[in-house]
Formats: sequence, structure tokens, C-alpha cells
Amino acid sequence: MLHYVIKRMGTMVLTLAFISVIVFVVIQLPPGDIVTSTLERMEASGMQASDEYVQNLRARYNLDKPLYLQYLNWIFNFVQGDLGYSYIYSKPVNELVWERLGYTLLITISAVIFTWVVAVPFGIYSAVRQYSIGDYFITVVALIGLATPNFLLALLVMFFAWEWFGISIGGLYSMEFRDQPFSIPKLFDLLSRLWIPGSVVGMGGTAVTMRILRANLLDELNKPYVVTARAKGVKPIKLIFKYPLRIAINPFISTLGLLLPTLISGEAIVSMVLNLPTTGRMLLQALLAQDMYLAGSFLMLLAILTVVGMLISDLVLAWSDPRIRYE
Amino acid sequence: MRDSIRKTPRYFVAILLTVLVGDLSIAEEEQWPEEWYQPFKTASQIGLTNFTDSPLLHENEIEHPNFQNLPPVEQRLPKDPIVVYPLKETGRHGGIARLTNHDLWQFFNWEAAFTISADMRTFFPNLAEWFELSEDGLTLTIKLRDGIRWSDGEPLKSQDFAFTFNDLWNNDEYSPEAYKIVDGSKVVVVDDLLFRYEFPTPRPLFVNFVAQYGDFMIDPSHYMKRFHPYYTTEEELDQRIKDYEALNWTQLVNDIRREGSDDSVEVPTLRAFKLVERSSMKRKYIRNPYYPKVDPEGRQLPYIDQINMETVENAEIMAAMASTAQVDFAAFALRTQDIPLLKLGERNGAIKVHIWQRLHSSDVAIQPNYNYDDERYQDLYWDIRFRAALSHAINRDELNQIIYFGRGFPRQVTVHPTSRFFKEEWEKRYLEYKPDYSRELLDEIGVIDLDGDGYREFPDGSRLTITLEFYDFETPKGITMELVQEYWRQIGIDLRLKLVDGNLQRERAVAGEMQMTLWHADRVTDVLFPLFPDWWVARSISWDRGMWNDWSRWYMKSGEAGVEPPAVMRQLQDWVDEMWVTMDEDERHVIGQNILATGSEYLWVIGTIGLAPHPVVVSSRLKGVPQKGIWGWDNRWTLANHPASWYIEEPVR
Amino acid sequence: MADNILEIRNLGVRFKTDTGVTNALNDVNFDVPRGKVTAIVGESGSGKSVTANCIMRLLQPPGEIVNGSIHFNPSRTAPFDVVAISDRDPRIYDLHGGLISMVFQEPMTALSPVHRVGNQVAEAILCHRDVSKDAAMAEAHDMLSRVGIPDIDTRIQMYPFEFSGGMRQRVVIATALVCNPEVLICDEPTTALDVTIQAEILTLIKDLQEELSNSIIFITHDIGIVAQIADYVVVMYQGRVLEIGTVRQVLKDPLHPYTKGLLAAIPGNVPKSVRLSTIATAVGDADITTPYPLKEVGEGRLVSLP
Amino acid sequence: MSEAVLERPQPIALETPDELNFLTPRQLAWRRFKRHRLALISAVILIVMYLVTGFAEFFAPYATTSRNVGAINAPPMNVRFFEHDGTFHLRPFVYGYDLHINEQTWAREYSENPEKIYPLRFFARGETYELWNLFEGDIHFFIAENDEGDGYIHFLGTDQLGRDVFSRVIYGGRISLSIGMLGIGLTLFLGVLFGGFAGYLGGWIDRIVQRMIEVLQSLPTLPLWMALTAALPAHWSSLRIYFGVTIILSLFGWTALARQVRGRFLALRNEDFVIAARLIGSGQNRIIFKHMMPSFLSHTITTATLAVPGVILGETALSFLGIGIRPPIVSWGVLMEQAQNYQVISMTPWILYPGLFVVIAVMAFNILGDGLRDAADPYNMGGQ
Repeated sequence: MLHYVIKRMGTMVLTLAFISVIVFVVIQLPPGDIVTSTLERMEASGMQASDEYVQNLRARYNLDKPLYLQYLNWIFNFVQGDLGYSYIYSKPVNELVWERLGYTLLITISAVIFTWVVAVPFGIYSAVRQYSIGDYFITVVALIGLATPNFLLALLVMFFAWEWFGISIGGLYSMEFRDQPFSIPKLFDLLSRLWIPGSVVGMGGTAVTMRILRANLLDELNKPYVVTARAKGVKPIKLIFKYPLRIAINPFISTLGLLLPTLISGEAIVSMVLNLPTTGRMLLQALLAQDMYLAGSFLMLLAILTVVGMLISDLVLAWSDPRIRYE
Repeated sequence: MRDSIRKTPRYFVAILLTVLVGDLSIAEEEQWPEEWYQPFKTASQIGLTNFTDSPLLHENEIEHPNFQNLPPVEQRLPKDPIVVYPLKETGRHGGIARLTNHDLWQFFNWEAAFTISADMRTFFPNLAEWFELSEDGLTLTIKLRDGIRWSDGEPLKSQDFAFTFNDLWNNDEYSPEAYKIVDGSKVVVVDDLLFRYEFPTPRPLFVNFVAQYGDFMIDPSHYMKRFHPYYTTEEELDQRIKDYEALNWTQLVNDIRREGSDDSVEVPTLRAFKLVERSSMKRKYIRNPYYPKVDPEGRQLPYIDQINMETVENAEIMAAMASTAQVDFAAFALRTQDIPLLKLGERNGAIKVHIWQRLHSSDVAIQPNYNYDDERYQDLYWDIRFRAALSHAINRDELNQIIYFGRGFPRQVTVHPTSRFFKEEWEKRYLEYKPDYSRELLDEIGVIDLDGDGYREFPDGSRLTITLEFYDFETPKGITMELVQEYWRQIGIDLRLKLVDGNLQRERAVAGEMQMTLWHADRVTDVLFPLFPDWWVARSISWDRGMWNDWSRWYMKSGEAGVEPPAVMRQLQDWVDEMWVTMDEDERHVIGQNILATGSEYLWVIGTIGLAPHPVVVSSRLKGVPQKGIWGWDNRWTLANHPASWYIEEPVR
Repeated sequence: MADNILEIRNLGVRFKTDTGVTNALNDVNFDVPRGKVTAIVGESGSGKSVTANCIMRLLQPPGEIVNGSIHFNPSRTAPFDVVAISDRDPRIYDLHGGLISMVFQEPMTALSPVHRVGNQVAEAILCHRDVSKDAAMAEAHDMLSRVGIPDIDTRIQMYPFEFSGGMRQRVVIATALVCNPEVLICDEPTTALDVTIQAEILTLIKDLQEELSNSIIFITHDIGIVAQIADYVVVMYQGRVLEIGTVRQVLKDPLHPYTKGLLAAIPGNVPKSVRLSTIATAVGDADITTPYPLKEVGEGRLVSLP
Repeated sequence: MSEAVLERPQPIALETPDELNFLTPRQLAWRRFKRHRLALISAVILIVMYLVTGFAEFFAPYATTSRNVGAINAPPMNVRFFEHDGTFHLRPFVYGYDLHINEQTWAREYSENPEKIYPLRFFARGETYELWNLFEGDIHFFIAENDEGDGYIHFLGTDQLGRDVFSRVIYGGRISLSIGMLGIGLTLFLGVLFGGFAGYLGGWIDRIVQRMIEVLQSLPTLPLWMALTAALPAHWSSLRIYFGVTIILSLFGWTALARQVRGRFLALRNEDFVIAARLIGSGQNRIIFKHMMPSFLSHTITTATLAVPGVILGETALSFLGIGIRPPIVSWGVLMEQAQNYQVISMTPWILYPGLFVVIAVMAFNILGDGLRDAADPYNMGGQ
């Protein structure tokens, strides 16, 4: 197991290295940089920046170096926790991203929990009672859930909450708690509201995992070892839980890992619709304003979140499926 | 005293009417108090001697140095407190107002040396007791009211004005390029309460500047000096910069002044509310315990105890928040199209939707970039027939119907009707919808659809496309441009729209990189038009304009940089110079009208709909906000309505 | 008649699908004598496994038993008709693994990949007897040693994929025998194994049968194995029984043309030149498809001929 | 991930042997596909959608930019056969709107005007158009017009500029659906290219491609799409933006396909008939194209079909955020941009209709892909 963990961590670092290159390239794509924009502003106000000044400025942001050195510098600082400087907010990126990233994580986790809590029982039901009315109903709901864009779902949830209950569900806290300092009741309030973004973000993934679980379970149900177990005299309920489910859950776990990018993507857009203080809106703003350190940090941190999430899911999988850790 | 007694029966009737008939009948008759059109009275003038303050300051422990060991209210108020007359009846202390970042500025009650009358033409002393412009226009002398204090109890002094003006605005590092109105001037302190601005050339319009912009011209020097290299050692300063992770001292000072830094919580203020807590998503303000204004019954203002501000990045949802009464005051980020939605929210009684009028001469002022780095565009834009063709192709009546419920006014960009400079003919020029005429004009210029794809080509045969980049905020810009795009398509102009973020707009406008851009045309009243006639003359570079940066630069650098503008523009620039220095009111009037007339003839920018309805949403518990008002930057939106006199009925707790 | 532990009478099974109905078993009749090895021989699709599944009540939809009976006469409990009891009858669970066990063709997939070997063997005990987990593990340990697993103390904690095919089949056999069933059904238990391993497993089954003296139904298509292991032979073809007899009778003196063909197709029984001869060529023109009822031609010797 | 989603019907237990013998794999696949009724329906729906949006100029009664100024944010119309007083018309008709702007609420209130009866006319002359910018015409599938030549029909209502939502949904579908197709074409190309090379050549190429796939699959796509689309130059025409968005969407989408192609290649490499082909001396290309290609083409098509929804949803999300397709070109996402908050929806719920079509199209693709997978895979009953 330890060997597997080390191997898997190594892969993760390598993956992250690749990703950091991609992110760096992406944030370099828009024309202009912080120095050209500073200079433009200076020139516009009639100042002639001396060559020395320009060079100093470029040196400060390492823009005088070749691109690969800029990259190395960026990633080196990034690893050390220096995320750079956001020039639209005139603040270190560090001050801006962490709280938001925390909420993103919170919502993504609640989406994962939602996915599990819904997908497992309904997936089992659907497989065991294949072709029953319930199975068809679940299938249809899942198909619709899968086909509905996240933001549309978020809009609809908000809309119906408003139409039917007259409540406004934007934001992470209810009205009376918005201005309160953090406290236990406020935490409960947060938790009681989290399920909305959580379920909206998790909906598509839930549909996917439910169908996968069902398909896996159906496959497994016909496997010889199930018949063996039945022939051994294992009773039906135990039979499903101990054997096919136990095995069907493995691809399911890896699916959850693969779902993470989707969930985080979904979170980005859903939080914009629901006006949650997470990464989505600020990332969009940073991208539109070409604030490259801010945008780059968000992209990179979201990628790290995803990759670490996948790592965890792989480790859980290895723990659950001996075949993997013995490979 | 006499005034308030005289008023009492009227208030009584008003209240009675409210009870009997409901609000609507009042809405018809609501008048702004006469006092809003007059210089402030003081307590002694109306015989006020007893003053009260909010129980909050006695009953609650507020964890902020400014609120510790407060002396009694009489000692916190100036020697002769300023009296503010509320819209109708006087209010009561208490309550927490919920706001978003968008509407904070409308709630602050900015405090400058002078203030603007409700008529948007005249200026009154505010923090100043009196001011006097010398006859030669070379000095502006200001006497401060005695005993005004910062929120930390320190007295307001002439030195606070001197600090901002001499040490920041005239510091090459802090302001690489000083405002032209500031250039070469300085503050001379006579004593703690008396000082004067001294100018190298006559600056009569400096009064307008102080009245509109003056709140940015004062800093608590006793506090701010610690961040300034003149007053602190290099090591200390470097350490502070490090502590705040700032780039340099100018940025640090800037952040603090904009409340963008954690340290801003410590900085004393003159405004009605003092920032006491700040995070990236939230801010908390408490009433300024040293605020120098009182109501006619001696209550220290503001009425409201506290503001809780929440950052809402997505301006789109402001309408939703406002209509569900999640905030007590919302207006800045609301759009005309939102009105029915807001009115829907009004039905359940939690909010009131007031319809104000924007002072913007046009909600969308389309600006061709005359200095765009491509001669084909320069030539085309410079041709008045081209601009006329674009303008005549816009169906403004349809725009008005679709976006403004028919309640806006099709207008070109000229001054506000309240202005002394106003002439009706200027707003009507090139206004009619005549697409056929537009096509004729374009054919005449030689931009013709050569390849038959429905879009015109440049005379040299290359494809004519216009990319218009803009920041869709405040007024209905996006929806207007979507329609304009279609109108122009019908005359064969391929307009491409690109939404940009505010910061990118700034960057690209200032760099002059946009082929075309737009903003709404404010700075059109007598407060700001003579000072900043930017829609008609190339004289400065800013983020909301992308028309003529090279010409402006030429003007700003007296011909040493930029590109020499055409003769007519040089004439206009000369006129502006004259308008700025003349001490003769009539001459200024003539020059101003010349500028506007030329602007009207040349159609520098293309207007659409102006003086449009603007929704101002007020929660039903917030009182004192007028039902009709003039909305815009020129009059600082609400300044004439004294936000400090707004109050919350039935304050929480 | 002799002491039969199973008597299968007129067993009919059909599969109902969208495309139509297929009769998988038609009027199958044979007996399984107690304490003996009965081999069912036939090619793929002849109904051997379906028959086994019927005996175990493991037949899954869309397959269904349409008629007939399987009279089970165990020594430990009262006799009953396997076909007649309902799905919820607790006797089903006695049947599964307790009274009758089954060894499957694919040792690779017949064991759960995610459970340890010992656990899987012991589970059979826990299903049928009220003993502690430890006791069950001890018995599993014992049983695994009897089927010849070396180094059991470590192996018992291992996962099936760490075992070779032969070892896995030993585990499957251990699982099947751990509750000492009265009938052991071996459904082609050696087909998936190497030839050398095949022999070992066959020997193991034979030895254990002698030791435990239970009855075995041995399903195979390999006549050679039949000769090695069986006492009685049942020949099946297309869901019908064609011939029944002792192993000596059937192999030495086949009566049905199909059986003759089957024997002729065994490699080595014919000259090298016709090595690729098939059942079909061996059967030649003889009619093997007409479903004649079985007729008795001697003591326990039946054949489906006109 | 997404390909393992849908229902696969129970394998057909027994075919009569002779039938099996005479069917080619293609016939077999078709037989199986026909049996998947939902997939068949989905295919029909999609064909209709592509046809209608392909001939949008004909099927849409109005152009995307045509405005009915008298009907801003007007609600959907009912198509009727009976007048209010019960008079029956054989030809269906709609009632025109009566607009009243409420002085109190500023709301545009629409009511049916029983005086204004606009009968539907099929294959009638209406607005002129240029089909695909090539053929001029003015015949529309239907319009509503009375004998005086007045009339309009908005049976999905109008938007804030008075444009017909139904027409815009059709034109928007043209963009959204074609982006799905185009994007998948690119995805297919990239996937087969990378997957094929990796699977067939193996070795270090395989390892690099594998790593690339892993990296791309662990990236949250939407933020990256956002980053890339936000970087598309301002001066690009809407059409170029359209292609740009398409390319960006497929840039990250090819991984699943490449994985599958690689897997098939690896498996096929060792399959008997390929080895046989190699033994008899077929050249490499010949091996790939003659023997290996057909065998996994069906799987590839299936995976591709199941990947279309991702592209459609991606476009929709980006356009909804205002950074995807730009007006005047409309897509389903662009159409929903207006619906940024729930109260706009509560006032004009019909502007969400494009969303309904997104859901239908995506569902249809999912079900169709599922049906195709079952059909393509007659022997492999279980497993992924």
C-alpha cells in the first residue's frame, strides 16, 4: 500500500507540473502584461517613462527574463505560497483567494456527499429492481438531470424557491446571519443552506454515478462469483451488499474521482448564478480583466484541488480494491 | 426656530394625509424642502441649544478606538453645529442599514469644504464657514467652522487640506501627472482654521471642483503622515509597506484612502459613518460620533447607527436583492429595464420603488476613436457625414419604447436642461431616424458594399468592420448596443461588440486601443460641464473616453507629445483655456456655448436616450429618501438629499 | 430401483425472450444414485448446465421450469421436490451449499476478487451453521488443507488473484465441500485449467468423494474425463437425454448414434489422417434430432431411440 | 465517464443459430439498434432538430434580429381553433396582443385581442431571407397573417427586444447543434490521432499520450474554457469566435475518445485476425485501415455521440456567461444570457425555452449514444 501511495503521489506531482505549464501558457495568451498596462497608463498621463524605469519595472515582475525563466519564477514562488499580485485589486493574490477557495471546497464536498447519498441507494434499487416502475422513473430523472445545464438548474431552483416559498436563496447564509460574526448557529445555518448549491452542482454527477453504479451492479450480478456465493447459501440482501455492490463500488469510486473536474467546473458557474462568494465570479472577472496572477492562481489552485481530490479517490479505491494496491 | 415652527403644521398635514389617503397622493405633491436650496443654517441661527445623540454610543461597547471614552455630545459637535433639514419630518436614532458595495457612496454623506445646492448650479460652504475667491481669481480663501473633528476626536485643521494638496497631489511620485486644475497651485496655511489655495493662473472654477470633488481633498494628516516619506523615516516606511504587502508607499496610501486596506479601519473620517470592520466580502460602519451636523431638533446626525455592507460582485442580481428587500437602499447597479421587476417587489410592501431621473445627457455616448492607429478609420471617423450617417441610422424612438418604456428622451450629448448653457437645438441635431439618408451619406463617402455581402467596404476595398468594446454597467448599454448593432447592420455597417470588464476598459481606453467605445454622458451640469467639457474637447485622457487620446496628449503636453489636432479642435482647446481663466461670468457663458455649438455641429459623440428614468429602491423601513431625484455623478447622486438625515423607522432592538 | 439421491422426472425448461421461446430442456429424466459419480456429457447448449442449475434452483430469468420434478432424497432431512418449493422457502438456503454444492467451470471468476480466500470459504460455514467466526475460520483452514493448499497460514489471508488457477479451483472445491453436502455438482471444473492441473483436480475430487462418500454430478464434454471419474453416464443433446447407463456400458457399447459420434470424435480414437473428424461426420446420416422417448433396454440402461 | 451512463437492455438470450449465421455485423447492429426504441425516437428527434435548424430560414417565421416593437417581453401565444365565442375555424389562428403599460407597475401587460385574428398560413410568403447566404427566398413553413396582411405569431413569446423566441430558438439551435457536431468532428480527429498512435505504436509515445490524457482529464474544464474564450481577440467576427469556441471546446474533450481508441488498438493488436493479417504480410497501413479500423469504428462513433452533449453544454455555459458565442449570432446559451436571475424568469419565464431544447437535445444524444453502443457491441454483453 505504501508503495502504491508513493507511486501515486509521484504521478500527481508530475501531473501538477504539466498542469502548471498549461496554466502558465493560458494566462500568457492575452496580449499585454502588467508592465505594458502600467506604462500605457503613465504615457497616457503624459509621463515619459525612462528606460531605466521601464527596466526596473520589468525586472520587478521578471518580465525581462525569457519565458521559461518567468515560468520557473512563477511556479517557484507559487510553491512557496507567494501567489503574486493582483493588479485589479491592488492586493496580493493570497489575500483574495483562500476564503473563496475554501467555500468552493465546501460546496464541492457537499456536492460529492450529495452524489453519494443519492446515487448509491437509487443506483442499487435501480439495478436490483431492474425494469420496475421505480427503475424507469429513476432512469428518466437521471437522464433529465444529466441533460440539464448546471446554471439552468440553479436558476430553476432559485426560481421555484422564490415562486413557491417566497424565499430568496442567493448567498450562503440566510438574511439574519449575514451580518453576524461566525458562531455555531451560523455554522448550522450555513450547513442548512449548503445542500442547495451542493445538490445543484452534484446533480449531473449524481445522474452519471447512479447510472454507472447500476450498470456495474447489473454486470456484477451476473458474474460467476455471485452465483458461487448464492450456491453457497448466502441470503439475497447480504449477497448484494457483500459481493456485487462491494465490487461495483470500485469503479464508482474512481468515477467520483473523474467527476471532480466536472463538479468544480459546475461549482464555478453555479456559484455565479447563486451569487456565492466562491471562485467563479472572481475568476471570470480576473480573466476578463487579464489579471494574470489572480487568474493563474485560481486556475492552478482549482487544478490542485481537483488533482488532490482524484488522488484521494484513488487511494480510497486502492484501499477498497486489493487488486489495485497489489499491482 | 421660527422656521421649524412654521413648518410644523405642514408636516402634520402630511402625516395625516399619509394615514388617511396612503402614500400615493403625497407622491404627487412631494417637494424638496426649501432649505436644500439654501446655505446651511447653524444651531445658533435657529436657536438650538440642546443636543442629543444616539443611545448606541452610551449603551453599547464598540470595539474601535474612535468610540472609546467619548466626551458628551456637546463637546463632540462643533461650536456651532450645522443644521440639516430632513425631507419631511425629523427622524429618530438607531437601526442598521443593510447595503451592498454598489450603494455605499450614495449613503455616505461625503463631507467637503463646500457642497452643491439642490439646484445643481450653486455652491455652499459645508465644512467651511465661508469661502472667498479673490477678484483676480488667483486665490481661494477658506475659513473652516470651528470645532469640527475627525472621528477620532482630533480637530479638523487647515493642515489636513494642505497635506492632501501639497504632499499628495503635488507629489511627483503619488501623482505623476497632476490634474490640470491642480497644476502649479498650492495650499498656504494661515492658521488652523484659515487657509488658501493659490494658483498661478486664475482658477474661478476651482470652487466647482472643491464642491464636487472636495471630499477627496482632505485627509487626516495627523494619521496619514506615518505613511508619507516627508514625515517618516525610510526604515519605518519600508517596514509599513512590508507589513501591508504593498508595492510602495503611494499604493499603500491609495489603498488606505479608498478603504481598500485593512488599515483603513483605523483611519479617522469626516463622513457620517466610520468603517470599523472590514473583510473582503463585508464591511461594517458605525455612526461617526463626531459628525458635525444635527437635525432641527438637535439630534446629532446621522440617524442611522450602523451600516452593514456586503460585497455583491454580480451586479445582475442587485435587482433581485433589491426587490426582495434584502437591502435597505439600492440604486447604483439597478437598470431602467429592472423597474417592472422592482415594482413587482413593491406589491408585497417591503420596498418602495422611487423613479428618479438620471442627469446623463445620454445613457450611451458612442465614441469613435479619431486617433485609432489605422488611417482608414481616422479618415472615415473624421468625416462628419459618416458620424451623421451612424447617428441617423439609430431608431431612437424604438429604443425609447423597447428599453425605456417610452419615458426617456431621445437626445444627443449636450448639457443638462438645468444648465445655464443649455440650448434645445443642440440635443436635437442629427437625431432623426433616416436610414435611407444614412445610406446615401455612406455611398457619398465611398464606403460601398463591393462584394455584395450586405456590409460595406472601405474605399480601398478592404472590409469595414467596427469593433466596439465597452463595459456594460450603470445604464442600459448592452441592450442598447444590441439594437444599434442591428440598426447599423441595416445601413451596411458591420459592428462587432465586445464586452470588457471595467479594468480592461480602463486599460484599453487609456491606451487608445479601441476602435470605438462608449460610456454614459455625465459631467453635463453647471457643476462639472465648465470644469470638464470632455465630451466636446480633447483635453484629458480617462478610462471612460477613447476618442482622441493623441490630441489630448498634445494639449496636455503643450505640443510636446501626442498629435496636433485639427484646427477646429485646437480652437476648442483654446476656448477651454479661456473659459477656465475668465472671471467674467458672461464671457464664460459665451465660450461654453461656443464649445457646445461646435460639439453639436461636429457630433463628436453619438447620443441615444438621455434623462432616463432611474429606479431607486428603498426598503419600507428606510425613511427620508425623496421619491423624485436627480441621479448622477455631477451632484454626487444623493448629496443634496443629505443621506445622514435618512432614518430607519422602528429600528431593530 | 436402487438408492437414488436425486430423481429427475419430465423436467422441462424454457427461455422466453423478445424474439421467442426456446425450449432448453425437454422432458429430461434421469436418476442420481447415492454415493456415486454421475457424469452428464454433451456438447455446448445441450442443457447440461441448465439441468445443474435446476437442481440447485439457480435458474435465472428469463429461464423457467415449466414442468417436471426433481425429487431430492437427502439422508439428513426429509425428502422434498426441489422444483415444487417456493423461492422463499428456507429449504432453498439449506439446499444451497448445505445439501448440494457446486463447483464452477471458471475458477478465475467464481471467487470474489475483493474478499480474502479464508473469508470466502468460512462464509459457507457461517451461512449454514451457527458457529463463531473463529471456529468457521478454523474449519476453513482445515478444509483448505484437505484440498491440498500449501502454506495455508499465509494463503488463507490472501486474495484469489494471488492464486494460480489450480489453486483457485481447490479453493472453490473447499468452499463447496466445507459444509459436507450430500451432492456435489461439478460443472466442467477442469475445462479452464491446464492439462496437468486437470489431472490433479480430478484426482482430488475423486479422493474427496471416496473420503466423504457424497454423491457427485459431474458435468463435462470430455469423454476422457468421464472414463476416469464417473460411475454412471447421462448423454444429453439439445435439451434431451439420449442415453443413460453405467460408464462401462456407455463407453464400450454406445447405443445412440450421437453417443457413437461423440466417442468417435475423441482425439486418439481415430487414425491421424482423420484427426479433424467431428461429431457431425462421425454421426453421419443417422437421425439424432427426433425426440424419441427414452426406453429401457436393460437395468438402468436407457436410450432415446425408436 | 459519460459513456457508461445509459441503459443497456438485457442481452438477447438466444438467436436461432442460422439467423446469426447470415447477418453481417452491420445488419446485426441495425437489428439491435431498432430494438432500442428510445434510441430510435431520439435519433428521429435529432434528425428533425438538425433538419429544422439546418433550414432555419425556412422554418423560423422571423429572422433572429426582427423585432416586434409592439410586443416586448410578450408571453407565448396559444394556437387556437375556436374563437372565444366558440366559432370554429378549420385553419388554426392566434389572437394578436393588446399591450397596456401599467402606469403603477411599469409592467407591459398583454391580453388577447379577440378582434385581431391572425390565421396561420403554411408555406406562405413572409420575411425575405438568404438560405445559407446563398439562396434568396421568402417562403416560410408558417406565418400568421390575416387577409389585410397584418399579423404576427410568437408562440414561445418574445424577448426584451421584441424578438420572436421561437425563431431565435431555431437559429440558436443551428449554432448550438452544429457546434456539437463540429466540435465532435475535431474531437474525433484528435482522439483517433492520439489514441491511435498511442495504441498502435505503444512505447514512449503511448506513455506521453497517456500522461497528456491524465493531465487533461484532471483539469476542471470550465475555468480553462473560460480562460481561453476570454482570450479570443475582440475584433474577431462572430463567425470566427464561433470557430474559436468550437476549437476550445474540443481541445479538452478528446481524452475519453483517445483512451478508448488506444484501448481498442491495444486489444486488437493482439487479436487473432490482426496477427493473422500480419503473418500473411499485410503492410502496416493496410493492417490499420483494412482490419483494425472497421472493428472499432462503431465504438468510436458511439463514444463520439456520447461526447456531443458535453460540447453543447459547454457552449451553452460559456455563452450564458457572456464569453462564448457573441451576438448577432445566437446560440441557445446566448438566448439564456438574459435569464441571469430568477426574478427575470418569474416575469418572463418563456425566455427559458431555449433551455428546454438544450435538455431535449442532450438527452436525445445520450440515449442515442447508448443505443448505438448496444448495437455496436452485440457480443460483448457486460463490462464497460
